[in-house]
Amino acid sequence: MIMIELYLTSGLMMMLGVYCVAMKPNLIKKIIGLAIFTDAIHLLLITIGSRENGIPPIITPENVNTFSQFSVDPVPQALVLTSIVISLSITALALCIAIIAYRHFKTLDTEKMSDLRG
Amino acid sequence: MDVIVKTTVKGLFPFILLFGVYIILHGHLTPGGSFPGGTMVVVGITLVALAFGLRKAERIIKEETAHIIEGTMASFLIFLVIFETFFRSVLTPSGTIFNLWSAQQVLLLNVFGGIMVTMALTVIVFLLIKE
Amino acid sequence: MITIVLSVLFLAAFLVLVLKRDIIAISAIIFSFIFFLLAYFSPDIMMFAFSGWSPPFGIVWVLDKLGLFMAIMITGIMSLTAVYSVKYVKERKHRYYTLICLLTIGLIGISLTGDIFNMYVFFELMSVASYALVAFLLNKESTEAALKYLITGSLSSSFLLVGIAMLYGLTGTLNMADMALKISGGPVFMIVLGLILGGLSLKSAIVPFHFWLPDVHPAAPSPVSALLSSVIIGSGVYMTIRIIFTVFGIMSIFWMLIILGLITMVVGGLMAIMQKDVKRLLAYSTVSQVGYIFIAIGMGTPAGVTAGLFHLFNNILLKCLLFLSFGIILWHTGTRDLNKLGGLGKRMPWVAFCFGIGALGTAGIPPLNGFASKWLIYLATWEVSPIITSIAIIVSAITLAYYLKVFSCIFMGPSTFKIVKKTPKTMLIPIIILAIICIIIGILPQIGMMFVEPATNVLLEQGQYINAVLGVG
Amino acid sequence: MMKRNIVVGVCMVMIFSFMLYVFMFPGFGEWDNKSVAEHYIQNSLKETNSANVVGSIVWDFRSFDTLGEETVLFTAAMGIFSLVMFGLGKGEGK
Repeated sequence: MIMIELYLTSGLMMMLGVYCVAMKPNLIKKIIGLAIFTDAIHLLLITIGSRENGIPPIITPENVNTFSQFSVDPVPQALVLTSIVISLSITALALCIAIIAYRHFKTLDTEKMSDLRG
Repeated sequence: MDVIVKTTVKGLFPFILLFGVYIILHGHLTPGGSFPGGTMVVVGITLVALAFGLRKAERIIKEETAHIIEGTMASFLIFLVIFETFFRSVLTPSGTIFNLWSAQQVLLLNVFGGIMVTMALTVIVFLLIKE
Repeated sequence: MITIVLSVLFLAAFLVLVLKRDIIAISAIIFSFIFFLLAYFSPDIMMFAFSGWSPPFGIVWVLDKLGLFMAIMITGIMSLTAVYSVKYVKERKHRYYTLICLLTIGLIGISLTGDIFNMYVFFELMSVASYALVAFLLNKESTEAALKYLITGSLSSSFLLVGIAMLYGLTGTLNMADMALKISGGPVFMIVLGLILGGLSLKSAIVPFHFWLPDVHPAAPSPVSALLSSVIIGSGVYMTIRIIFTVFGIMSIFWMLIILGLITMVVGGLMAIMQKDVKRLLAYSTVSQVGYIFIAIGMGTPAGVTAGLFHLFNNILLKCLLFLSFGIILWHTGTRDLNKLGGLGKRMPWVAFCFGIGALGTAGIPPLNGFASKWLIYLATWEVSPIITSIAIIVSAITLAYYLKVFSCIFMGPSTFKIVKKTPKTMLIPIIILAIICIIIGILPQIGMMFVEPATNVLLEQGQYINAVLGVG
Repeated sequence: MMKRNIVVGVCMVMIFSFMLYVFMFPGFGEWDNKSVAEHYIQNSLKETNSANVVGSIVWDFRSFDTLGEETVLFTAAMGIFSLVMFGLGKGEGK
């Protein structure tokens, strides 16, 4: 079943993302780790909706009648569209706050930040 | 930025814009709707902003007007989505299935969503550049 | 009907910025408060399917007694805080009010949807609005706290999304009632429930993930931290309860929840005693109150669930009262440190009175509402196992200890500050209203029970919820 | 430092082994329990008259999700707008 590899890769990406967020002191790396984690979930969502030799869920004049047997499940794709926008807005906000934090602390290292907070 | 970047951006910008608008308009026929199309348009604008500096990009869309357009477009989108049962009876799907004017509901919402995404992303990009 | 409220709320959020008027946001929130109050007293469960699609295919909002109960609490607290922050926030007021209005939309969305993914979208909307609000003051402390809150918050909501993706994989639908039919309660669903609760426990400040709350509270502006600890934690707790009872329909005694609740209660109480900073102390007391709620809910018996919901109701009121009244003290003196403050009682009698009500209420002193709910919790836990009740009583003694310490430090003793400004009216009225409500519910707990009783049987009769939603479909 | 990565590593491996168990569950992604998706595929063309089924779900069947998502994007723009304008020290940009 092709999907086992995809589930494994999405699991590995999730582990990578959480490791990166938990262990890396640098702030930008944490934000990148978050982005990796959310992309892993998008991969997971798409593999849930996948199907053997399925075709993309666009009805074109040719495949109108054979569409319903082969089409991939469209619902997770709609969920992924929404969650991509949400992860974009979180990353944009995180970067903006990181810029302001850098202006205050002159460093992006979260350990130093918490002792500098004073 | 040096000359090479400027000329390439000058050459590329209209095509990027055209392609983005195409994706938004054909949201209900081809894959990709308001969000991918909107991001493409914004990529074009950021290219101009980076290559020619913010003042040139501001000539295309000033940041305050981007805000105003986004506010009004969002309020319009709200009405369309929340009162959609009413709109559905008004916009009877007349066109044939696969040409441009076929899906009134999805097409209208797609276009307004695309405009709103472009305005929101221009605001975010301009603010981050100004930062 | 609800379309009008929703469009008014959404429009207010967008128009406040365009038209540069704050009154739009405040009036929109108060209008929705009145609407939800009226909607609460209509007999049956109102349902609204968006754009006309019947439940399993379109999104549906279910206005049952529990959801409306939360919506009334949320809009009430938001309108009081919006009035409070008219004077508190001096610069960039329009952006502050747009964010407050968007936060209200997120919270109402969470409490009323009948669709899991829609709940995730509004949960995310609430979190993004609160990240921006926490970082609003832009000083050194608040940016660092906002970053910490943002990273842990978005990590936890991603775990929630993993849980929802798996639920879709297993059941094929996204509608909560439809899903409740298909969930068979096998071991697989326990794992999915564990994941979802792991994601949600951060937002409802359960022990292993409560560390962000004490850092965020001192850094956020007072009205925001009042909202944060009362309504946002309340909606996190509401989501956990809704998912456990309505979607998974687990009625048995939920030992894992009770153990977590116990640890949260004890840790919150102990940490609160050592604090020097008043807001950190209040944050830890919120953590321990959430522990109380989860013990009661974990009982699974009708008495336990009623006690838990009643305590949630009181906790939201009392925490908001405490933070807002301390906000005034902070507004005057500017310091949060306990040993610097002192002797403000004579100068600010009203604030001292309200802070006292809040402090004694959370500690559970008889005439106030905190006592009513804690007494119910003791009764509920007594049937199951007396050990839990004894621990609960000890922790509420500890709460009384550190609240008396705080009260005496701030209000009695030598007066170190001379108060220059007079407390503005708009900041005093919300606290007095909250204090009066707490006293009324304390003296006549039946009023509170009148709200909480129907909410619990919404939770307990899962079947009634399902055929209300799908019966129409 | 060492203790921390062991703890994080162990709990990560544990969580994701549970996840794999859920993925391997027999009826996980199968087509038979996807009645809602089946309905969308069958008559999305008839009801919404749009060829792109995903587009019709996003904008017509579940359009309130997309409205919520646009609001999230708007909040992000508002959040950045409220944080940056002050950051530049240009004072209160009204």
